[in-house]
Amino acid sequence: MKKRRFLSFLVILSISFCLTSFGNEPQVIAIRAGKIWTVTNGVITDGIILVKDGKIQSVGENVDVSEGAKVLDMSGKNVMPGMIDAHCHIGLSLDIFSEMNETVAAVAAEMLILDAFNPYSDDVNKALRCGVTTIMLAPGNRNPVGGLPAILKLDINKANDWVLVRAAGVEFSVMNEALMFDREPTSRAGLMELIREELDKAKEDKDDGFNPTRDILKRVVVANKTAYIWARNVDEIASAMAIVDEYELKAVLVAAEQGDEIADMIAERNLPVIYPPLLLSSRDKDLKRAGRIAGNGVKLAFSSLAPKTDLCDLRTSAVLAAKYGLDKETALKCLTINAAEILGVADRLGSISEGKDADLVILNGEPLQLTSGIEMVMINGNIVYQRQEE
Amino acid sequence: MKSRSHITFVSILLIVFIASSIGYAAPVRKKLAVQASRIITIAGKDIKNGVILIEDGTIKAVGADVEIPWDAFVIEAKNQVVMPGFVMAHTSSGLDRENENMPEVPFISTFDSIDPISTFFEDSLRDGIVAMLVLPGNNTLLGGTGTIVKPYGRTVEAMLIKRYTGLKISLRPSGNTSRMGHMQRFRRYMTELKDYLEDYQQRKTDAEEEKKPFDEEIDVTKQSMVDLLNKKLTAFIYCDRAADVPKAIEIQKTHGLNTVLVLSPDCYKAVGLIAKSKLPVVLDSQLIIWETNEQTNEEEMKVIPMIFHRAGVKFAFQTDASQYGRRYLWYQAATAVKYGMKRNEALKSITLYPAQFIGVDNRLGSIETGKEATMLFLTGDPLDAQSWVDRVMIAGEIVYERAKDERLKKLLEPPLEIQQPEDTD
Amino acid sequence: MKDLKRFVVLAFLFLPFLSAGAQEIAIKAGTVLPISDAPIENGTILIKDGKIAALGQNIAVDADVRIIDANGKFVMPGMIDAQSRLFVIDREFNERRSIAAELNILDGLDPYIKEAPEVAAQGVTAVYVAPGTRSLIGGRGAVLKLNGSKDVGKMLLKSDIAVKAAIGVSFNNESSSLGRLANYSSIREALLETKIYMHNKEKHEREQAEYDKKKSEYDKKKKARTTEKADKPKRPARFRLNPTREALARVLRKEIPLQIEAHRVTDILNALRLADEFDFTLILDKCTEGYLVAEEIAGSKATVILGPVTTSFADMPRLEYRNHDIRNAAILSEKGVKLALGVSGRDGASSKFVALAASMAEANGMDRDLALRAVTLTSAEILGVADRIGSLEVGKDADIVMLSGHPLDSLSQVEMVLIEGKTVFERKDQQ
Amino acid sequence: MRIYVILLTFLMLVSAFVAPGRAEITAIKAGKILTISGEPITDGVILIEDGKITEIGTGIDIPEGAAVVDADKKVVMPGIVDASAPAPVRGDLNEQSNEITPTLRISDALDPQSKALKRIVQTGVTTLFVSPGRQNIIGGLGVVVKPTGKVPQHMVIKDEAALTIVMDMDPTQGNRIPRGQPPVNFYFRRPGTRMAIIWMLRKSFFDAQQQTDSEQIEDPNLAILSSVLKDEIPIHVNARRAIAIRATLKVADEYGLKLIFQECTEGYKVAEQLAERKIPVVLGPFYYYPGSMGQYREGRKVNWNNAGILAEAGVKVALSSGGQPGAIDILTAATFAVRHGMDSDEALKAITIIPAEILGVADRVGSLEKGKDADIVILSGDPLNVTTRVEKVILNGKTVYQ
Repeated sequence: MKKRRFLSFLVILSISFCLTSFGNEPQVIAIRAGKIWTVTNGVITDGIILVKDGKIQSVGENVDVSEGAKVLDMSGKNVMPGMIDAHCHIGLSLDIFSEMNETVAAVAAEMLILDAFNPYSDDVNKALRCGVTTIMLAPGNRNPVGGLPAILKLDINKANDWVLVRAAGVEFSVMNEALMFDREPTSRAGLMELIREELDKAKEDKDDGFNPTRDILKRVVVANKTAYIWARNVDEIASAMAIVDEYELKAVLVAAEQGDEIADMIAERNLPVIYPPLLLSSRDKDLKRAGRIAGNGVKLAFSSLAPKTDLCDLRTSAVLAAKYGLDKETALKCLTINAAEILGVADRLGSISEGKDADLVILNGEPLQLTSGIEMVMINGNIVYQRQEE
Repeated sequence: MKSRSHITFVSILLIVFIASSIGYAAPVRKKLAVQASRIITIAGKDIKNGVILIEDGTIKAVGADVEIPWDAFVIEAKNQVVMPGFVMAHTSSGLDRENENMPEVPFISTFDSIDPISTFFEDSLRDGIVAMLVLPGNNTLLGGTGTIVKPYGRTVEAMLIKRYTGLKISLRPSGNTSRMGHMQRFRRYMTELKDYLEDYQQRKTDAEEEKKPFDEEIDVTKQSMVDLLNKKLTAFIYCDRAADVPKAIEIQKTHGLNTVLVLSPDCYKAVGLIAKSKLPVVLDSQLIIWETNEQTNEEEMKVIPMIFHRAGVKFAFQTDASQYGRRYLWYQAATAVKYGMKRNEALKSITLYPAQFIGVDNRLGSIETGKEATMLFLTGDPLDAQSWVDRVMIAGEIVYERAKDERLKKLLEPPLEIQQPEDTD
Repeated sequence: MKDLKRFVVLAFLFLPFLSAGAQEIAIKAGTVLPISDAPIENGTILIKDGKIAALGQNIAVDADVRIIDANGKFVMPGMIDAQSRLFVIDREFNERRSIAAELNILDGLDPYIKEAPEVAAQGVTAVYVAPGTRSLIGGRGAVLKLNGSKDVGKMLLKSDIAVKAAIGVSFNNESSSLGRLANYSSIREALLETKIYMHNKEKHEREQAEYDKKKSEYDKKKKARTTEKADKPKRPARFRLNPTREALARVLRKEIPLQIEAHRVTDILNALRLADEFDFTLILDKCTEGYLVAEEIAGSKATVILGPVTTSFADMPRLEYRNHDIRNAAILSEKGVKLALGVSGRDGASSKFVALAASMAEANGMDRDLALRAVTLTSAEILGVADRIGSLEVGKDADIVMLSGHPLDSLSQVEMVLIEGKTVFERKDQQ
Repeated sequence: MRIYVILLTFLMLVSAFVAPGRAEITAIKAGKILTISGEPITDGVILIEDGKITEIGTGIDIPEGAAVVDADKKVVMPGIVDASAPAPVRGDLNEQSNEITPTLRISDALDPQSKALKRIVQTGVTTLFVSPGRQNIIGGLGVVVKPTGKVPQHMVIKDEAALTIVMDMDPTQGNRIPRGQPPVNFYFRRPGTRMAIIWMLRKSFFDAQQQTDSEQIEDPNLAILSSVLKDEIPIHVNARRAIAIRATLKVADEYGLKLIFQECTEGYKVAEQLAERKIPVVLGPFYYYPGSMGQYREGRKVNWNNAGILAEAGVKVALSSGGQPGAIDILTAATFAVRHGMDSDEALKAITIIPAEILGVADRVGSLEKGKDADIVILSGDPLNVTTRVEKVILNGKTVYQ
């Protein structure tokens, strides 16, 4: 009798166990969609995406759906990978620009922007509503050496690993905005001299006591971490390239709007470019620059520099670039896989392919049509935003 | 007795000495003859080895084969060029302050604030300018009336050519008002003026009806504007941007004013409108501006006198005392010729045309019989940088001689040789 | 390196102004979107003397008419940007006098700026420009056509469209609630004074009419010498016209609307209250937080020109856009509010993004036809120029835009733009 | 990762060596050639290949297939060298955080897109010297550039061409509290008087001298100053008044410095001392009267014939546009110098070969000789005549303006 009670106890335990595991172990989700924009291998019409444990298990036309899977029927809709904003400053503070820049000291290498980030600000929800799933949070351009940006996923309130990279390289700025009349570099020549001085100190590796700036810059000079360099005009881009050549940095040009004038030299050094939002300029000449840069073989990614422009206008930049000369495939890549590769998270994000995170955006129209609204956003398999019919 | 005659003798000597030392030129002679290797008459062709006969200040005859009467005093200008004096159609320098800070002050006049001893007039005479219209600056809506003076004379009365000649209107919004506010202020002023004139007329007709004596004068502050409406005064309208040109032309049409447009460099864009309106134009002293060509991103040079010359617009030049080349009228003409303008057209726009614009072409602007004998004796061709103004004759009297120009000597010769080592200046 | 398949060059064809007798033109189009009624498949539009002469499926087109072949393409009326800064010189925005209704934006325009052709090349044929928001009542706006002429007179479609006022707009991002209340009360005061002014004016006109009657009788008697000097009628004192009051009087007489820029909920409600009290036609400008009080707006007779659909159009993010919601247009139009969309961009050239604004509104729930109407016919109706532009109807101006795809399709290119029958832009496609 | 970088640089080196196809020859047939170094040639021919002048003279047969530039009624002169031109740099030219900044290299801040560059080419200038600003006592290292090239590296001909020192009262302005720091007695910048300026100059040269003697130099600033002491880098001193010039001469004698004077408005007062020491002078624009109230209060006495007097006294005189953008183009400056008394040949030399020698680039520019860069200006007539127009400018063999 005791044995039978013990056996039933075991059975109940196993059922509860599989129930709980079943409960917390996210079951397989199958998404049937009209068009799947995989970005890396074309568009699959009427395909199915199988999502298991937050990862994409398989995607294709005739994927066998195991019976226990929860099926989301999105047959008339388009699915694209979650958009990546390569450079923005959301969730910092309501006094829009104060948090971004450390204005007293010119060199603020050890500033961790993540410390200033408020994950519960409503910018995050707004970002999800626009289909942006991953962002690079970065300091501003008012410091020659600005600090450490961070790469975040926006499903903050659900998962715990929303910080993909705590310190993704170091942010430099060679723009005129980094000059102030009552602070160390007051001229462009002084700015370049200061940056060279700091990088030389880091290279010399003389350990004279605790010097956080030198340790951080050593990551860039020695350990080949990415250096994000703000540079907008041609002379600023040229100065940035001079530093990259001199110290052989692995660099990314941020907001390099006039990059199209010397796009061949940028391509030569295969420096990727994070392009500023197109809505900041309104003349035809400036709207065509993104097309020319990408046309010269430079890897381009779009950024919203939010809150300078609205996060939803990350997609507008891609649409405008496509309207003014960038071909459609590259425009879509700039929103997804290009940004992932530049930020170094392409193994997990950027396209709908096996093994990648299940960050998906479901729209009721083509991705590069501004008229298509966003129905649902899924991060790591969890639905983070669903459009209610109000 | 002897001592008194002695005193009187000394005092006579003193007076004679003072008279000659002041530098009064030789007493004005009745008859003069100028012989020059080349005479640029502006009115007609240049004359080689010509003679100009002058009788009490006016030109009697000009020509190559004019025979000189026996009693005429001959002025030699063998290897020199004689041409009419330069005329400046619009300037605001020579005043202590260019304009009032109240927007509507048409009643004030530059006659009261011309400063005869200002270096501006001395320089103008040295550079060959013989007449200029001094008007208030561009910072007030109705700036005030102008005066035509010659740059020679110790008091304003001595310098005077014509006292009450132009009224300055500026379309550049002063202070922080916008263009809308500026134009509205002008329209409001004109409607109030019209109302005032109607009331005045009404009072006049009432008085006539009742045959009462009507001696009310027009309000002094509005007199100059009334003269403007009755075409007794010419309006000099300053256009700050190309968008102001149509407004200036509209003002000229609605109120029927004789108008001269004073343009800023940006107004070259409205050259078509200006050509159609046939209004005389005074160009800004900056003759060349640079525009960025949007497509090719190159810098293009816009030569403003050429743009107006090709459009067939008659214009006069202005000078700017602070800029290097642009302080000389001959340099402005030479810059225009540099970019393709014909020589005599360029010379006309520094002599005859400005004289016509300010209404003194009956006396100045060219060497013709009947005109005032005001001419320059140049060491070479007027547009050649190496030629200097040797002498200036105004109304038959030599008023400037380069040989006697102390300031010029001081500016060109090296300092005195004896130089103490520890110079403590 | 993927070479660009088609390098599109926007070559701008600037045809000289055809002043010769406007020759008849016929456009054979794939789909005609007249906006005022249903789209017509492969319709033809006949243009004569700059006006639309005929429109429909099968229109007889005689030989000597110039045919523009647009089959497979969309043809629609020119778009209108109801919140543009094109041609306006920046200085015009810092006129600081508080009540300056007599100012007219036409004095502050510079027709020589270079951005206009680029805006016309995106299918925007008319823009509404109005004074800035630094003064409470800034002056009167005007609608201009982008026909490329350098003469404001030829560009002007209609002046005195509306008197522009602003309640509670912050100046460089500071604004106090007391300040916003002061705005409301001083505008109300100005309207009250205008009422008194109108009353005095009528009184003066009555006296003047009486005086004229008496004067003519007195003259008749004087001729008949049956009267003496004593009872000569006394002329009433001259009535000094005040241009500010005159402009506001036209508002109170409902000849022209009062356009009030209001962002916050309190300011919108204040504006509606003003409209009820003085019974003038109200246009709500910008109306950023309109979606919170959609019913009240729908209830009132006010029409709305909605501000930047996305905050990226405006320059620095402003205090007023704090609770800006991109679904504002959708919510208001659902409640039946008559709604036009404006770009209100940071400079003149951003007026070219009108189609973009409409497609963004549609993405966030606004009905597609209503969104398209909001940048064409509704905009024209609100601005009071619907008799000339806004839709393709017989008798209206021939401002026509030809596109490769549907206007709200973001990747469709504008092929040709006609204003009053004259080609203002034609796209040179370089293979 | 490292191999990839090495491969990349190797690839770039190879592509630089491959000559871009057979360099085609251009030939200029000119009515009058002012070679400046030699006698003017009438009806001569200049052959240009690969950006250099290969042949110059009369009776040279033009190889077929050469692009012929017809300038037979025109005058041809070498590209003009402007020894103190408006700086094509965006933003502030001075590093105001410190008064002594010898290591500042203005070549880092060159802007190839600057409008001033595109305009100065159209006045005939093909080589210009860009110096740091005039707010610091020791401003930094200037650079000789050519107004062409997409990136600053392509523009630079000679970097670290000269050290800029300012001896006038300019460094005493701009004193302010550094950001975020409490007001202390010594603000951002110390010199308040001319005495302080000269003291700081002497002190920096004194420290540099100590360093050079003791052979080990850590401070990069003093390294620059010691190479200046060893005459490896010339010094450009901005001095306007005679008192400033004399003070500089005293310091120069103490430390045996090789000087070049910039602007030198009252140079005519000290013409003999300058001639004795063989100090060349770069004259800025001449003033009619003290142009501004500031200059008037400074007590500056102006002489229009400054250039003529200095040239007569045997000083090497160069004319320049003086660093004010748009004030005057250099041919007009030369024309007015001749008008006020300078000899016309001297004036032509003063805008071509003399500034080239002063800047140390006379081997490449400054005159039309074999082997020099093909910088050529074609004019419609005699260069020193106001009615003459610059018709075409050729830079490194390529036409940049016509």
